[in-house]
Amino acid sequence: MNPVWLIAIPLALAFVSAFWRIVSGWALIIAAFFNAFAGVFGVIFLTATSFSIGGWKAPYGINLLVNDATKLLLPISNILFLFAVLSYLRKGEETTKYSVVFLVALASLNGILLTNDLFNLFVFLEIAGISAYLLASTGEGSDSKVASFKYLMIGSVGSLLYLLGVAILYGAAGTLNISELAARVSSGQISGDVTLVSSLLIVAGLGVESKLLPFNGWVPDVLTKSSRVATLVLASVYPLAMVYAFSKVILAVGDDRVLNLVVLLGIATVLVGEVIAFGQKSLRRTLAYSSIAQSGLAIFLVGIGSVEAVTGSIMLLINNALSKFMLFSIDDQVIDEAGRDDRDTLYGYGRKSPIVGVTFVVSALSIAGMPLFFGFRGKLNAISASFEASLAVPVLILIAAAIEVTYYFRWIFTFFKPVGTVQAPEKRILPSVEFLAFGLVLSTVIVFLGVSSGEAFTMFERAADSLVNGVLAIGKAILGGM
Amino acid sequence: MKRILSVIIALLFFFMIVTVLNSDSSDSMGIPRYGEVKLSERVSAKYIEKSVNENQDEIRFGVTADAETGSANMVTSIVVNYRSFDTLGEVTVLFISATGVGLLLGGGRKRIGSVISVSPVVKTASRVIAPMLMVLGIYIFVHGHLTPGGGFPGGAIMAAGFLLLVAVDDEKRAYKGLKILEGTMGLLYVFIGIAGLLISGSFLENFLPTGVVGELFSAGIIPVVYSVIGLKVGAELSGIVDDFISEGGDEI
Amino acid sequence: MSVFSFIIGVVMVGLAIFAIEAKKLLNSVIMLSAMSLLSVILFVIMEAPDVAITEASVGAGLTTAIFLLSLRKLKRADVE
Amino acid sequence: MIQYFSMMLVAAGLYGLLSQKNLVKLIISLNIAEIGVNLFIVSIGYVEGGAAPILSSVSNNSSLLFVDPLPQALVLTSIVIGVGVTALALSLIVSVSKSRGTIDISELSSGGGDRE
Repeated sequence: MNPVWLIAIPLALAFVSAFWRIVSGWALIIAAFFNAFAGVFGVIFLTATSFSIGGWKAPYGINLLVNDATKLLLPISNILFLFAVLSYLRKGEETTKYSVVFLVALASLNGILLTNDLFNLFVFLEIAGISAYLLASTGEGSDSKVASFKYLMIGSVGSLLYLLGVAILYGAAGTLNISELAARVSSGQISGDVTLVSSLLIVAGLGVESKLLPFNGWVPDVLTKSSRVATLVLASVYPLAMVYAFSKVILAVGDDRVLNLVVLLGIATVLVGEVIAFGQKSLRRTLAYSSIAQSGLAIFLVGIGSVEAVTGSIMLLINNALSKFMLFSIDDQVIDEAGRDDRDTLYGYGRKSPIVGVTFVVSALSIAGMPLFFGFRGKLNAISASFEASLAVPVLILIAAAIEVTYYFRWIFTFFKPVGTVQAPEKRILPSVEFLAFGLVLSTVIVFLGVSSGEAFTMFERAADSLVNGVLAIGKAILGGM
Repeated sequence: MKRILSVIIALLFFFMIVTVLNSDSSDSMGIPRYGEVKLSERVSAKYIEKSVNENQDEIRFGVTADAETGSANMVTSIVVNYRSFDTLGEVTVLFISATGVGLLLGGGRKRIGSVISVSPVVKTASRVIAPMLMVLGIYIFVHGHLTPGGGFPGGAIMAAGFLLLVAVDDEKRAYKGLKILEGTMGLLYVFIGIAGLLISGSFLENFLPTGVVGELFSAGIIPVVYSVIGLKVGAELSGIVDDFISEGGDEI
Repeated sequence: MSVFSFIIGVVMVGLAIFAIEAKKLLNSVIMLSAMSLLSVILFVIMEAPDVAITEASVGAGLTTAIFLLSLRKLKRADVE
Repeated sequence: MIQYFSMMLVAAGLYGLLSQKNLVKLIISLNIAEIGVNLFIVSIGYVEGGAAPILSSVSNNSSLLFVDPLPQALVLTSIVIGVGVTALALSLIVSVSKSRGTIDISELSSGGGDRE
């Protein structure tokens, strides 16, 4: 199956629902189901790696790249998107109004994961960005609009800088194909000044969406003030695609000096994110800052650039997407019932609704990197890989991990603290059906990946290898064939 | 203080780029000096010779037939053929932002009131000029593969005609029609892509004969796609202008 | 030709700074529109007629129209 | 030389983005930087003495010297994307100003809530 269907079907349905409002909810469900199934069954068994668009061969036309990393991330992101869509439609509020935006976002996220062309990536980043600004503006009141405007400004400046970087690279190398550029950069054909400045600009541009430190001012407001269904997508699927795009481009065209800078910025992002998250009183804000920290963790590993480090990066990325999806939907539940999500409201919540409590514990422990859970494997990989950079790096990461463990444990204790007073009788709260299903599936996956060994992990290693070496190998083949 | 800091950052940025532009690039590939580009080192050389997939003799205007893309305008051949996927994305950007403007401004149907106080003369003149502008827009995008222009300016000129109509005439409302035009044209673009996939084997691939370079009926799917883009962009830009003219309200 | 593009460049940078620092938003918008039109001339000098036409109609024409219409809306909301 | 001027425009736009507080001014600065980037992209494809990349009865032969058509195609895309972003940003500003009564970024960030 040609992976372009993953982009074409949601896009076609988006155009249909633009003028045919009644079907737009159904169009969204159809597209999400189609993409989830096609993402799993259509992509995993593909043997070909490159699919040209318009019938033009590799460096001249745009082509879609299906390697081990895409085979891993496409199913996950499409399934998470399906889950988000299902809970969006369950809410029933203004379902038809924003389904066009969701459809376009779905198409663009698949495009970001698939494309192997720098300028095409820019176009898809813009589409994903504009959909994200719209999703961010869906909250109540004007606060979400202000947050969305800030996001739009920072995002647009970022993509402008990215475009400038791409233009400089094109001026020097004369091509836009990521693989060919990777081959040219690694063989030293392009002068050092050009790669330095262009990769600086590209880091700045992609750093906005991947929440890298100086460019992430928009994150907390967007994640806390947008409407709750939008947050599920913005906090789980978006980071997956954006950080993947970041690592793909930076590993291909990044200059060594810039990779060192990325390590520094990533570690700074982790530390700042964890420290601020520690001081937060509302669960949602904690999760938002924790998202920043997790992105920083994944990005600094990309900066190290070895296969082992990128393996850790991909694992942490997937762990973050799965766990944050659950944590944010638990937070939705709490806000739905209590209207607030500060510590006082949450006292004893896990006892009132044990299933929610257990799901919360599983995902929080996995994010915090406790043994038996998926996040542990990721963090282990991260720390052992970061010894390559310098001795200070693993120490800093361990400090950040300690902070993270502390605040997540604080929230878990809050969840299970006995209420024990007479005026608040323990009332069982039943979570919704779709939450039960998603929570069960995602918790199982996290625990399974946490305890399994061997086969499951070669998958991540192959994905990392295809990012570090695979893209380059394709480029060398192109250069050789010209 | 903030101002001085901003100036410093802007200057740093400027000098960073200028250093790259001036860097000596004798041994490796740097940015060529202004005007000294060697096209043979770039992918564009093949776009100009129209020989991406097969080697072609030199293309002669009005003579060469059945080249791999038949567009006399090379920019058009890139925009709508070699890199058509970008253009599909670009149309989607415009589509999603038009949708967003509609959502944010409420899509209200009340007018701000006359934009300008209109005398009957102006009113009548606009009613004559607006259709002519629309025809000009159509002319521009139909000839996109021969002359400069194409779908985007053509669409913008059509939108200008629409703006003229609604600016002088309170009664002219065609919101629903614009949405339908926009949606069907987008759908058509995707369908053309899928047709390419089914007929020729890859998405958005040309499946019509390319004809003689320089004739109106040539270049395969390029004029078709550019007309689709032109109508879509026209509808989208008109929709955006319409949303900005009307007063936001909740009634739809 | 190069003297010509030099003059246009200087004027454009001047207009840009004026547009950023102008007190009235209307002036900024008009400066932006003028800049956009001047850039059309530079595009023509650089042999890019397609870009020139698109910038003139979409960039200079439509963007200015949208800016002016939204300034009008802002005036009605009593902020400007 | 056009390249230097285009970079000056981008720098001016960045200055505006960093120093201005009015939301509309921010959008105007963004547009200025965008014009600069577009000029720069076209300028990296300019060939001295090259013809516009259109075959016609005058320049009727593909072996003549043409300027690079690819950057021009990229700029077409980027101009249209710029208009889309500008329209969206302006409608966000209109919608914010209706409920807050201000378009100053520092007043908006300090909270204050909706008016009425």
